[in-house]
Amino acid sequence: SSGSDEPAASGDDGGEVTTVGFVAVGPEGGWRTANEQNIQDAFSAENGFDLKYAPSSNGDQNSQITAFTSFIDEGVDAILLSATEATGWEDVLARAQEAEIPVVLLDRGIEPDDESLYTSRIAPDNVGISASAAEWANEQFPDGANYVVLEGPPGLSVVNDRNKGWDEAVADNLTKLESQSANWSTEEAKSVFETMLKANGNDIQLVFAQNDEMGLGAALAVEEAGLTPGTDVKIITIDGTQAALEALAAGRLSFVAEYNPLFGEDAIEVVNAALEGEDVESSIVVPSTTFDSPEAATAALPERQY
Amino acid sequence: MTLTQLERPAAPSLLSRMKPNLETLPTLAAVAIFVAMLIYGEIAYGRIVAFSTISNLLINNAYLIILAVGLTFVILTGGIDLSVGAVIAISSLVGVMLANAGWNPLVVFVLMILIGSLFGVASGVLIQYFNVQPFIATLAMMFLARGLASILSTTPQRLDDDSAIRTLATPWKVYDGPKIDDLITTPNVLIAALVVIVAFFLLHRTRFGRTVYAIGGSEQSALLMGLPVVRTKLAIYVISGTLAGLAAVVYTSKLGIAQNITGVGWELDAIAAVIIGGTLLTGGAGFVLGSVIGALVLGLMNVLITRDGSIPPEATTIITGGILLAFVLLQRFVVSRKRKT
Amino acid sequence: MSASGTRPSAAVQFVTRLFHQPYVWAIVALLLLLVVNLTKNPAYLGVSVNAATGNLSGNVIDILRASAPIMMIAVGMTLVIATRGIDLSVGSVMAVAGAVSMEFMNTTGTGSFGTAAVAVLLALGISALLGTLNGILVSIVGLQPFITTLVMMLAGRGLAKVITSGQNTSATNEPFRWIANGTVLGFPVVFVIAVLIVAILAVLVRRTALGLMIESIGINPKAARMAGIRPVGILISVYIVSAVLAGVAGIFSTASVMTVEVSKTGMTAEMDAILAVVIGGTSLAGGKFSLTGSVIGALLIATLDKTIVYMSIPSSATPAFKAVVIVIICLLQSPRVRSMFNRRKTRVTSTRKEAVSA
Amino acid sequence: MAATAPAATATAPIVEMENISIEFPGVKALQNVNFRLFPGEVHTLMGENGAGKSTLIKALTGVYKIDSGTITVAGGARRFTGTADAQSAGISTVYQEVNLCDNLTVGENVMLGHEVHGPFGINWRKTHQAAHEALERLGLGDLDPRQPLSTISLALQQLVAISRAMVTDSTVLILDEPTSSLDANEVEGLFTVIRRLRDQGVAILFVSHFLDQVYAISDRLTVLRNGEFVGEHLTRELSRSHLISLMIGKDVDSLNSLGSNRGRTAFAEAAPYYSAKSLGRKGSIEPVDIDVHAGEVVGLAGLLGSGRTELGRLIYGADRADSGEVTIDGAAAQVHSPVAGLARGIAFSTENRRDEGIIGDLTVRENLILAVQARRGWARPLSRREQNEICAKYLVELNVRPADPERAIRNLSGGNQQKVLLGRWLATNPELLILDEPTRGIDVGAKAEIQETIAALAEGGMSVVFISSELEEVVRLSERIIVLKDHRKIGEISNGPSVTADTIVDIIATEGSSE
Ligand SMILES: Nc1ncnc2c1ncn2[C@@H]1O[C@H](COP(=O)(O)OP(=O)(O)OP(=O)(O)O)[C@@H](O)[C@H]1O
Ligand SMILES: Nc1ncnc2c1ncn2[C@@H]1O[C@H](COP(=O)(O)OP(=O)(O)OP(=O)(O)O)[C@@H](O)[C@H]1O
Ligand SMILES: [Mg+2]
Ligand SMILES: [Mg+2]
Repeated sequence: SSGSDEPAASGDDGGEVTTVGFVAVGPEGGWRTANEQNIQDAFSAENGFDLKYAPSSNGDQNSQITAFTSFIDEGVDAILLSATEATGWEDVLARAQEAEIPVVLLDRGIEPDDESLYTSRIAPDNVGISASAAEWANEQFPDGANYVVLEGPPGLSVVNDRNKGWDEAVADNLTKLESQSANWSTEEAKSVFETMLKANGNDIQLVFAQNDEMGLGAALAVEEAGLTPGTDVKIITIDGTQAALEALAAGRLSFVAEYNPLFGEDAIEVVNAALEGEDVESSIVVPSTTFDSPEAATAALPERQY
Repeated sequence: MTLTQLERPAAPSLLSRMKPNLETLPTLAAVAIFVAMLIYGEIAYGRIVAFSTISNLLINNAYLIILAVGLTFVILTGGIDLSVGAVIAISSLVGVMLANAGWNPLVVFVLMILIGSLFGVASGVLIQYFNVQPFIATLAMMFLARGLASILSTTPQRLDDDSAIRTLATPWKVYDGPKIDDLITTPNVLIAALVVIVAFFLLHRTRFGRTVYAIGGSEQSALLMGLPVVRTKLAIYVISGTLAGLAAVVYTSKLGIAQNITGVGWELDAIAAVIIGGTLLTGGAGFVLGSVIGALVLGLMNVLITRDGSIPPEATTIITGGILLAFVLLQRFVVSRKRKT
Repeated sequence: MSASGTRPSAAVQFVTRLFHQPYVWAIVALLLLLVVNLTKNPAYLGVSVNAATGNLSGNVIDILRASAPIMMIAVGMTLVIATRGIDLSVGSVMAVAGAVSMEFMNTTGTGSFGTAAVAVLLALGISALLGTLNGILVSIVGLQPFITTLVMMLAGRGLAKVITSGQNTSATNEPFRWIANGTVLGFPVVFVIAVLIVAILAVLVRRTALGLMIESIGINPKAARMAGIRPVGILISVYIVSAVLAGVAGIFSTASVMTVEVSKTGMTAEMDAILAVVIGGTSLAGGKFSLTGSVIGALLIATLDKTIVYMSIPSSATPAFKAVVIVIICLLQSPRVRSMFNRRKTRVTSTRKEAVSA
Repeated sequence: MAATAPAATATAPIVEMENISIEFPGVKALQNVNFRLFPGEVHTLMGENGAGKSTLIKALTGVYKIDSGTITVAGGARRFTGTADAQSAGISTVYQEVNLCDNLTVGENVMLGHEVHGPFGINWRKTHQAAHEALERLGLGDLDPRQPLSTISLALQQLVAISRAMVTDSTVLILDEPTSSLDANEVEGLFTVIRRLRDQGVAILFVSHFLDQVYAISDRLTVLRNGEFVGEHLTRELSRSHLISLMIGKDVDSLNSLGSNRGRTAFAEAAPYYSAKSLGRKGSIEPVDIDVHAGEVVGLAGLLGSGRTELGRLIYGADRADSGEVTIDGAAAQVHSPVAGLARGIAFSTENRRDEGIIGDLTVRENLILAVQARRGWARPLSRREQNEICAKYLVELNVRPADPERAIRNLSGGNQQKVLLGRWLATNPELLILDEPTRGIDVGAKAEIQETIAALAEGGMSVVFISSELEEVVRLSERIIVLKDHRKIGEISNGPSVTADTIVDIIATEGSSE
């Protein structure tokens, strides 16, 4: 049924406003807020865009699919998809293709990764980032150590990715005592880790917290137990929000791996290119840095936007 | 001559029978508001009263309609079932894993539904034989189902591309409109429609259905009237569970994956749909067709919010809440106006 | 033997009285959970003074601290449930209260006691406002409590996000932090405050006629009205109390980490609260309620959560483990199972607990 | 126990209960009770409130499990598991309180479980037709089966419940106080049906506290006292006084002694304590003038659904009046809610004790003090001592059995619940007491006592509005009688020696034909 009539506002004529649907996750924490704000700021009216923002309801994939199909039905010019889950997107992406609407994946990829279904994917590399965290840990504890993992809710793609990167790279002489979910939450992480410390007689040298918030919670628990974070227990976190860098600068965290949320500009480029029919790289990895010392954190802090 | 001077109501004319009475009113209000939402959406955003939008509304909400139908039974008796969302997770996980392991799709289909029934039986037994309150019994089943699903797998399980279960989501073009504006339906939508019809028949045309309403009106009276209360209450939880299993089939076939985190919070969506449709949470009054409208209202509301697209992220839940509130307030207003006259 | 005969009988009497309380199985379950923990580490119940911080430290202390917010919402929920209602919005109100206080302390920036006090008042004030709204919608407008508080749950969560513009706001304020992390006489401040609040509430409800009126409304609203009880005032108050206590819980949980996590704080707290209430022996159908029972229920849930971590039960199995514990407690509480213990048949063949009235 | 065994009947009993015992915590509700029921007879269970009549019925139908004894139905030993089970064995039961579902229509209630099926499930037209027929048999042909049950009065609901029991062809029909809310005409209608069923060979078990009715309908009676079997007698062989003495356990002849303190016309001159001009409410009752003097009993008489209850509710403020001016004790008053009514010293005892009266899970004590407490407000709780005083006073005065204030009220027998409710209102020391069917379900002895109490209270200066379906009772107690019909006041008469129940019936009849 892909007829000849073009969508009302195809991107090629510069003067027109480009309507972009953004299937988003919605506010859930520091990183996400920064990321989605960045996208919204980038696709501004000044830049010639009309961005339609559709956050999910509590990260429910079905609400994202509803929003996605609604954008197709509405006939937007392009769709940005920040999926909560990697799988289950084939059908709707195929429909977008039928409707000739370019789709750009932000952050999360899809599985199976059928590159023909989308224009491009812009994202930092979850697996790589947690692997770099594991490598730092290997260096820090050449003689081995006991560690625990504070992970997100079991089953989420991010959690699986970050576990994968870590588990593949971490050295054998580091002993994983246990892995518990703290639901990405500082409060829960504090509560969980205080009990972990007690259960293991304080014999934990390293915490791998899969986001900043949980790492900060673990730090609080360490302090509460009368230990010193950084010396007694080293804490690794992922994301690199301002709060985490401040904690790193203060020595409460030991290693922060950035998961760079700022790729709105890249997204604009990709969308424009796609609308003009140019070729775009199917995968754009957003460079992310790691911070392994208070000094590095202090240096980065003044420019931190999130 | 008898002195008996009972109140003599006017002979019920056909007209008066058609007139909305107190019970149908909330449901009629829901229909009216749904239509109003459609019209508003069309005027404000366009492309709402379009084949594709309507088709997708049905396709995307088929599972919710099925869940809402199941919950209608439960809520009509004054109970509640919180486990349906989690039952979808476990049922679809098991289903996909078995299908991928080469089981006969028909067997898998039946098994997925039966898993739902099983949880329904468990809830029903807890409630009926051990006096556990429905809220708690089904909450426990929710934890159990979610937990078993997580134990089974925390990674998404993808249904093989050639799996027969996927055919349930095959789009059938009923009418080929311009570009993607087609009237589409899927076997899933038909399944949902069938469920609605059967449920309607069960509730309004069988003794079982009347017993459901009677229990909702007064369980003790129903018992003393000699109605099969125990059997019926067990049955409604089994129905709700079974329909959750069926919803799992529908949802899985549409998405092609199964995950332990699927369906978080869907029980609240389904309950909201039932309530919007005019069913009283205290039981005894309501209609299954209302619940269908309720599910569609929720779906349409999400579409409208998406179409608007300018809602600040923080405010989305406020707006969802606000619309829900406006909805029940309006309903309440209409009903109380009617009650006064 | 016969000489000491009178003394044990008093004790026996106490135990039999206890065994008639609906929450006795919650106590049993609580003890069982502690035993489970003891099997992992015989020193589980030990409490020691932490040399570094000078505070009492131990698993029991952790449990008491963790139970405080649950206790708050459970107790408020108890009163709402007693009136045949339900309050699904407590978790969101926690987030709102936390957001308001954190945002306030963050913007004023001073770490003074005064700031903390204002933050607390602000948090409780806005909670009371939300509670009033719930109460009005339920009692005057006549909406169903479930849907009313469901709306408030959605809107409240959004409100919390609006207040902090979607951020997880942190603040530094020592007096405020002390609420959640400090100790008095070795006991966690939160627990002491929680117990105090519960005690005050219990006195308010049981030493006045409020409790009786709340129960009457919950059991037979029509009859209560006919007997001259004003349902509106009582319903509104009950929702306000629930919301204010949720506000207190919100302060407790944000003060513990001095951060409000707008999409995490108080998430699914309503379920914990309802569970605690039911485990404590209050029926969701309304009517007779037990504040003590809910407190025990809250302790049980805190213990359960802690046990799961302490026993290193994998996260993926956590919900299933919880389910099993809930089912066991419910089964123990059920008349059918109890009568098997008591060897005394229940009279009524109908499975309903209440006898079929004449 | 020397029971006068009636002559052996030719046929075998259809129901035989032997040595039935049931014990509730703290109460031996039935002890070794024997009971038998023959086909083609009307058998009345007699006994004071709490004697165990309802319990025996529930024991038979399996609602309660029996501790010991045997039940034989149609020759075979049976232990029913509940109403449904009993029903399938041909035993239809109408329990004491109306047990219907008020979210459904009249017709649905009548036919629940017996709906007429067609090829597409229930055939509603035929079902309603069948319901109509069932209702017609009780003279309810005018009642629309499609009408919601909630819109008809309690008395009609009672009749609907009875119609329901007659839908199935049962061999045993049990009616527990079916006539408690009915007036004479309905009772007569019901009895016609009962006699017809009896003649068809149905065994009927009947409970009533009205001796007239018992003697009018029953062939045989079984008397219970305090849960014990006292005796089985042929009705015609037992005199009334003998029956009463069997029930109460001692000789009594002072029962019907309550004479006439009626016709004290001095009231007309004094200013009324309560006065309402054109008090009315759309759709419920047309504007009525009503005056009640201090110390006066004003009776409201009328047929079922004539609007007596409605008028009482308006006076109390349970329903909001939309017209009318009220003066209480000379001052204009707005009584728009029960709270306001109570504050003005008005008390209203409802006819619908289960739905609007008792708070089932609360204790007798809590139920008794509730109105007093509500008037004081929540902040000034009655001390335990004050509560106990109220309990002691009214439990004894009204002869509540068991007189245990800490028992849940829902476990009391129907009549005793009614007494507690009366106590609740008396305890508020009202200036104006509205009693809607206060003696509903109360046994003969207690009824006389209650009537005496009311008379004494009026003597002491209390104003009373007395509503009862039993015209004799109204005539006996009231100084003035307001007659209502079709939600209108059609007359007001001063009581006097010449006034009898027939006077009122005549008023209603003439007014009806004059229109
Ligand atoms: N479910 C119950 N639990 C405890 N006690 C009960 C229960 N049901 C009845 N009883 C007690 O059993 C006794 C007999 O009650 P029953 O209802 O049979 O009396 P009744 O003869 O029907 O009286 P009435 O004329 O007032 O209806 C009463 O003392 C009552 O308190
Ligand atoms: N709850 C109700 N809702 C709506 N209408 C009612 C309700 N109760 C009664 N009615 C209507 O009001 C009419 C008058 O009922 P009411 O109870 O006042 O009669 P009554 O004279 O007190 O007779 P009785 O109570 O003996 O039946 C009834 O026939 C019924 O149509
Ligand atoms: Mg009785
Ligand atoms: Mg009446």
